[in-house]
Amino acid sequence: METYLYIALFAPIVGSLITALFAQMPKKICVGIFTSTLIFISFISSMILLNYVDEDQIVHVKLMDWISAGNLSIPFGFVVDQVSVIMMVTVTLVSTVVHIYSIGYMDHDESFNRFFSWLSAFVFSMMILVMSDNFVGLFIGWEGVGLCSWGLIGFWYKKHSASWAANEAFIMNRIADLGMLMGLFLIYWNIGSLQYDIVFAQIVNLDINVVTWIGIFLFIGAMGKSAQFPLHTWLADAMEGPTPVSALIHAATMVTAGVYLIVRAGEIYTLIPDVGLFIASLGAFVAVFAASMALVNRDLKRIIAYSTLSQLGYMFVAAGLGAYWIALFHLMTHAFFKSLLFLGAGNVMHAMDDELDIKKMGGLYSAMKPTAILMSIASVALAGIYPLAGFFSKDKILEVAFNNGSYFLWFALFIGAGMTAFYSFRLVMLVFFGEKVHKKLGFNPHEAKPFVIYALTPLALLAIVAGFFEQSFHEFTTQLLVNYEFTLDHSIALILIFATSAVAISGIAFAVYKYKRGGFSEKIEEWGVYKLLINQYYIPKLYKDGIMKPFTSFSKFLWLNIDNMIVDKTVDMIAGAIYGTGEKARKMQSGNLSSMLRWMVAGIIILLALAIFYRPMV
Amino acid sequence: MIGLTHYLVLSAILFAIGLVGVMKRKNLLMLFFSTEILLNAVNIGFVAIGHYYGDLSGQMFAFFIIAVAASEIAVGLGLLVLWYKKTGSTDLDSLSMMKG
Amino acid sequence: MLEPISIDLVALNVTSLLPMAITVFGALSIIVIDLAAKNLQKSFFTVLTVLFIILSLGAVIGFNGEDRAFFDVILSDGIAMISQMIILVTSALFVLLALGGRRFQEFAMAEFYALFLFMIAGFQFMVSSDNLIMIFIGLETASLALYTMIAMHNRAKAHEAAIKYFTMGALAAGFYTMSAMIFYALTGSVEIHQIALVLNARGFEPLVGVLAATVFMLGALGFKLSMVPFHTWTPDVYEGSSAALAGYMSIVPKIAGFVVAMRLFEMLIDSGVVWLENILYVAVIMTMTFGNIVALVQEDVKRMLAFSSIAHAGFVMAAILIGTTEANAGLFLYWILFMFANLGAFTMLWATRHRQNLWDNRYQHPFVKFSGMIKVSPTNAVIMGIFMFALAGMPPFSVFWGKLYLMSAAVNSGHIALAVIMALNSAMAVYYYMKLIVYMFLKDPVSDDENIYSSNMSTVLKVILGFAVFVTSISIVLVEPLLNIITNYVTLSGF
Amino acid sequence: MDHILSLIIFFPLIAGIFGFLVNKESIRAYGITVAFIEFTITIALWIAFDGNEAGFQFVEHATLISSFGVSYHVGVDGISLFLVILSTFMTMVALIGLNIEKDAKNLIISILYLEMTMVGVFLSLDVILFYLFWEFSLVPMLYIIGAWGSDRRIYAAIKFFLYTFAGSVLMLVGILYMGYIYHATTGVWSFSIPDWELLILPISTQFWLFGAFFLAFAIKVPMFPFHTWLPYAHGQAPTVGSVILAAVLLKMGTYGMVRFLLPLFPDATIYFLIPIAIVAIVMVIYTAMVAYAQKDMKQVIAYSSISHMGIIILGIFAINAEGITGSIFLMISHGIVSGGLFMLVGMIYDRRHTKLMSEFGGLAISMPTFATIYGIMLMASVGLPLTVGFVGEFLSLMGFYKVNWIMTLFAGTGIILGAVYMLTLYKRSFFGEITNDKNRGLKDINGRELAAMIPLVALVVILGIYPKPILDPIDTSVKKMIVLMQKKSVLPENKEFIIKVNSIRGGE
Repeated sequence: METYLYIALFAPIVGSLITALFAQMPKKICVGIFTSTLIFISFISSMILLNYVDEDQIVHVKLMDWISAGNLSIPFGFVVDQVSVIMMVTVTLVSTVVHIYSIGYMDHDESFNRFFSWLSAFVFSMMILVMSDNFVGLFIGWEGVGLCSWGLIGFWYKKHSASWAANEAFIMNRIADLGMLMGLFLIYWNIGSLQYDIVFAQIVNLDINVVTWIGIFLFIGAMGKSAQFPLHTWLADAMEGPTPVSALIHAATMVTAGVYLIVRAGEIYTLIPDVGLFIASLGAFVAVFAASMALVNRDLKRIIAYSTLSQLGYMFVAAGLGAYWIALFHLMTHAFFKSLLFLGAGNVMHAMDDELDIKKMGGLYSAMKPTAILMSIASVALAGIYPLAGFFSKDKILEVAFNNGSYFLWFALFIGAGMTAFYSFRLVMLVFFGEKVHKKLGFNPHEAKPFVIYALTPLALLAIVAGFFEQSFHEFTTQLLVNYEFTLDHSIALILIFATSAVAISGIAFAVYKYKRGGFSEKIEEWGVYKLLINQYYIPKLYKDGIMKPFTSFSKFLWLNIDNMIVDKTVDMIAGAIYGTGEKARKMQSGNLSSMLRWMVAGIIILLALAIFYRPMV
Repeated sequence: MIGLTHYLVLSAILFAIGLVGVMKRKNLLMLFFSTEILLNAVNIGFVAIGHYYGDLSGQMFAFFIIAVAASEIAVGLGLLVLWYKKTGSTDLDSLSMMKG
Repeated sequence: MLEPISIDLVALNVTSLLPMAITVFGALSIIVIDLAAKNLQKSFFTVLTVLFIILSLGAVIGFNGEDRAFFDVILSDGIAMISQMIILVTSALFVLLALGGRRFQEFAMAEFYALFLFMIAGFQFMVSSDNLIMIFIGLETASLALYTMIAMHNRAKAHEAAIKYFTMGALAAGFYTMSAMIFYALTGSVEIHQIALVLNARGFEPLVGVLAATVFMLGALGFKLSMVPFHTWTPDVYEGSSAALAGYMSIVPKIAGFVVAMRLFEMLIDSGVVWLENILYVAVIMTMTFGNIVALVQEDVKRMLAFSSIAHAGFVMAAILIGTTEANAGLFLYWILFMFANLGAFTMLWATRHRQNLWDNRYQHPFVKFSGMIKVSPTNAVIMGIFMFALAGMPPFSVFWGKLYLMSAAVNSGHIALAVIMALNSAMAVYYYMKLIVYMFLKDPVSDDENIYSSNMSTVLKVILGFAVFVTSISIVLVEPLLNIITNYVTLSGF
Repeated sequence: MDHILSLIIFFPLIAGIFGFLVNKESIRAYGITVAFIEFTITIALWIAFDGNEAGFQFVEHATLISSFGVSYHVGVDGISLFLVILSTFMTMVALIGLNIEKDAKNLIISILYLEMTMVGVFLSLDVILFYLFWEFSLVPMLYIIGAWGSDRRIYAAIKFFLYTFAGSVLMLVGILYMGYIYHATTGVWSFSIPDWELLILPISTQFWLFGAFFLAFAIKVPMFPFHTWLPYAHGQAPTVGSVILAAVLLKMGTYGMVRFLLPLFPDATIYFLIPIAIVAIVMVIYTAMVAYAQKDMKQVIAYSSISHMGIIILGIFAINAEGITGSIFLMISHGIVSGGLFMLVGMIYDRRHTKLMSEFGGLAISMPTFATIYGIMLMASVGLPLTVGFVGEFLSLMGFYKVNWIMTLFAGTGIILGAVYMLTLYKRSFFGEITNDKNRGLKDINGRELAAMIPLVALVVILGIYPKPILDPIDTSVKKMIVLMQKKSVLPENKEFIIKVNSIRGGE
């Protein structure tokens, strides 16, 4: 089985490195095919491993030692267990689809080869992240996906906004990574190891305060990668990248790494329910907060990005409340339908010559029927309508919130579910149905190539059926994860399901109803709430004016006024003072013999005076 | 009775006069005179002390000082003549090529 | 009444006079030869002088008689020996500079060489006596010869320098005699060891008298050693004299002065005259610092070296203040190492000596002259650079080891603050030596005529330069043997 | 193998002397060959080195001044081994990348002398010998900056020289005092480090000596607020000067800290630990911000060097094996990375004759390979895992975490700010459209430059993935040193402190 593990892990990087050699050459279609094949091989290996792990076996290998100093010893070790194999399968599956899709999507791009190199490198980093058997290995993947995300968001580096967004994402993640590093240090100095198995075995022996701090630090790390408030702004800006990137990184895989971390470290978080509650609260807040911004946005991709943010909130609620398997389950289903949604959006963008304003589209259904259907499926799944995947996973989360007695959280998520349904169908309606605005603007939409559409079908299929695997998923993952005990009465649970479904359906209905008739009037744009939402609660502006600008000017101040004027000038002044004294002392050498003689006599007289008046003689 | 102290006081006074001369005189020749006064002031002291101790070293020293003073003035006057030939002046302030 | 004295020739111990006798005889014979045979070349006199110096050196090294001789007037103890060696070796090296490529009138005159030998004899007497009369005679003989030699350079500036030096020297001579008189008045003796005995027996009373004598002696020796504020002659005299003589002046008169100071001041400090210790402390610091900071602002290399030699003298004066055997050994070590570096630096200046002042109305060796020398005359630039680094105390070149040893002596005797000040001063000193390096290596040349840097160069000068470079660079292995010899001599004489 | 260390020290010197005979046209090839041979010898040293032996190996001893205890005493242990290899390696790479035609002979011979002094500093076991090389290293560097630099080169060169020289004279007094104490205690003169390490000093003495040594090292590193010579030196120096300055010369300061401050003055080290750490943190954050404000690409990297040196200092003063091993590794990795970055800046300067970021923009379009290599170096500088930059930074910060976690948090902002200024630099210079026509059609990296950069890039990745061969020998020697410190410290609480920061659990 180790062979499969290594194949699953290293196939992507092989593709990436080989492709990198062609990075500067003109487009070679075989590059796309080659990398896609390797990712597919990786997927197959992951499936084999899934099958193997299903027989209750765990693959654990140690490749080699990495860092060792003092008492510290960190190996390159990898583990395939119930959690990581789920992630592996999800990642490689979505990656395969995205790779194939990209062959079509990036067809006309001059940096076609470079794109695939980065994309495969990302998959490799993600695999390291999920497969590592220790926290530092996870951190390698953690930073690696950050790097690839930087390279892919800023893929079109000629665009100022793209490279800016790339830097923003990287830096915001760095802030969180510092928190994570602190968590690692704390674990190390208390346990002496960073291996998962040792840490989880010994964590119970630690002082609860220490565990709390570990939990907080690790969660700070998760906040960055999963774009939780207040480190969320980078995710929306990251939509500057090519759409497949958004689908893979900013929907299905990388952003869920934070959730994965919490799930993985579940043994730590079960010890500290207070921190868990905080995580859940923050998640619920983000779920509503992000959904509210999605309500009014006109940018096709940003809407989906906010939706992702919102769904991540859901996952954190589950993870925070200890329902790790549910979080993981939602993570998986969400990966399917959200990447489908993004890839569909990519088709739309292509059709509309990279126009993103949904108000300029409308009635695209006639031009691109398959895409419209696929996106509708994804939207329904996202809204959580039975029997699609989203229904199972999302409803479970609401149930957990209710079960936990956190009614407020439940209510927030409930509202969020309604909003989700509304904005999803607002998007679908504005893009595919209604008045054909794009005709007026002179667009000439066309459907994507057939193989692109075919590539999307597995995702669509999974978005529909994945929910039915809930039971087996539960059994499978809870072999490793802490199980979550529902104490809820069956009838209440049923009521909850109905309530949630009702609010989702009414949200959809409202959207369909409203946008069939041309949508809301322009007037609401004058509303304060609308302005608040469209400006993303003024948070980006706050960051810009409140942090970036002061930082820049303070840096300039430090350089020009402190470093140049004070620190450096002091040194120069000391030198100057000595030199100046030299110039002054030089006057003593007047060259006049008379004064020279006087100096001598004066010297004698002073010494005589000292001889008379100063006598420290014992 | 004129004792050792008187001689020493005389010596000191002469020495002081010499010093003042060294500081004040602007003519090189006068300056050389002043240095001669200095040395001779010391001579008085040496002779008087030698007599006081009944020791010959003082007298010897005085003789040597006289000899040295003589040769010194020979060199000094030689330099003075050289300088006078070159610049036509025996003023101290004319020695001002080098300073700083 | 004076009794007739019967003199026992053996008791006179005449051999101790041999070194001085040789130099004096040499001087006289040069005059006689010049009378007898005209038109002899300067090379003849130069080599003859060197030969006499070597003979004298041989007499010094071969000497193994009694310390005291000639009615106790001569004291041939260890420091007398070692300082005479330094004096003689330095003299031999510097007199060879007369054999430069260009003609200078003073070197054509036999009198110059006679005076040179007389001067050496004067210094030899000065260091090998603890009789104040003898020291005075030696000092004046040497000084008068030196004044004349400076004036013989026959430039207006040389005359000015000679007059300044002479006048101030006369005043210093007045100080010296005054000091001797007071000591004589206090103790009835003019011999340092006698003075010490009497003063110690009397507990240094009256202290004012002792201090007054010390003050005048400080003035007199301070003048010789260019201690602030008696230093004012130094830069002008160095500037006025030829580079060869200036270099000589920076070494030999000072080592003679140090020996006298060592004999006299250490006697006082050892006996617990705290006053002198404190005054010397201040004087050392002032001299070092003053020399350094004024050297910073000089435009002429020779003048800069003059100020730097003030600073070096101050640095070495610290050894007398410290007064341990280690410090005294360090003094000689420093001075020997310093001599080689200075020999090189001044020889280099001497080799670049031009008829006219091409770069500056006043200076012969302004810094500008050396601009970009590395490109025009790379070997010379590197050699000069080595001397500058050596003088700056940059390891592994010569002066560093002297500095190291002296500072170590300061530290070992508990004078940590002094050591720190010495260290800071050597950091300051680096700047002006660096200035020349910067001009030579980092600036662009003013002219690409290589000859301007070798107008006075000759084979002899090249050999001397080579020798100086060699010694300066490998001094790390010389320190050990030198130190053994020096320590041996210094301990022998009880310092 | 008996005299391999002497060979390493003096081979460049001898080669330099003979270099005068080599023809101007072939001097570059000569320089590279010599540097390569030297590098090969150091590699041989590494192969022959016994990684399990913590003490000094290949020791050579010859008395120079017996009455004063000065001797020629060299040896190598895990701490110095890789710094020596770094020196020879970076010299070689810098020479390969060298393209100055003007007075190339003088330049290359100076570099060879510089190599000798650098290697000498790291190999000396006699403190006087150490001081000798330490001071002498300034001379070739002065010449390199002053003669081949840009407009204000002389000011920069003099500032560099005087500042560092002034800093080290006090160390000389400290050395002499230490020698005196050794003599007073044992009756023998010795300036040998292994001898000195056995000496237990009273606290007050430790304080003064610590101060004297620390100042010299702090200026060399350079620590805030003694750092201002560095931006000038880098700003004016030619590429080869910057490369060696950043890669090796600065490491002398931190090496000195490890070699002298810690084992000789353990109590003083612990006493001054927090103040020094605060300065180091200020230095990390402050210089990172100043770096962000720079307009000149080279200055950004110069200030970033200072910032990274702050982390190194922090690691050293963690006084545990993790921290010290990490900081020594960071010295090596920073040497490789900053050297590489300076070379890259030099390449772009050769093409455009400016280093101002505002002049660039869109370089990734005209020079994609160059941009890629720059990107890799930049990521290593930012400390991305699996590059060489991560290992040292991670270990250093981890080590200091045990001492004080809040301060580590502040120091950790350095890795955020590092990303800020580095990515901003990259974006401003490489991304965007080409706005300045002069940047159009710039030649991408050429063969010579590639030959210089590929070893660096390879090391960045290889050592990032497999740092073990370097970490292990360092760790062995460091552990021995810590045991020594623990044994030597005078105060019992300091003994406990050392044990505490070296053990898991305990404390907070």
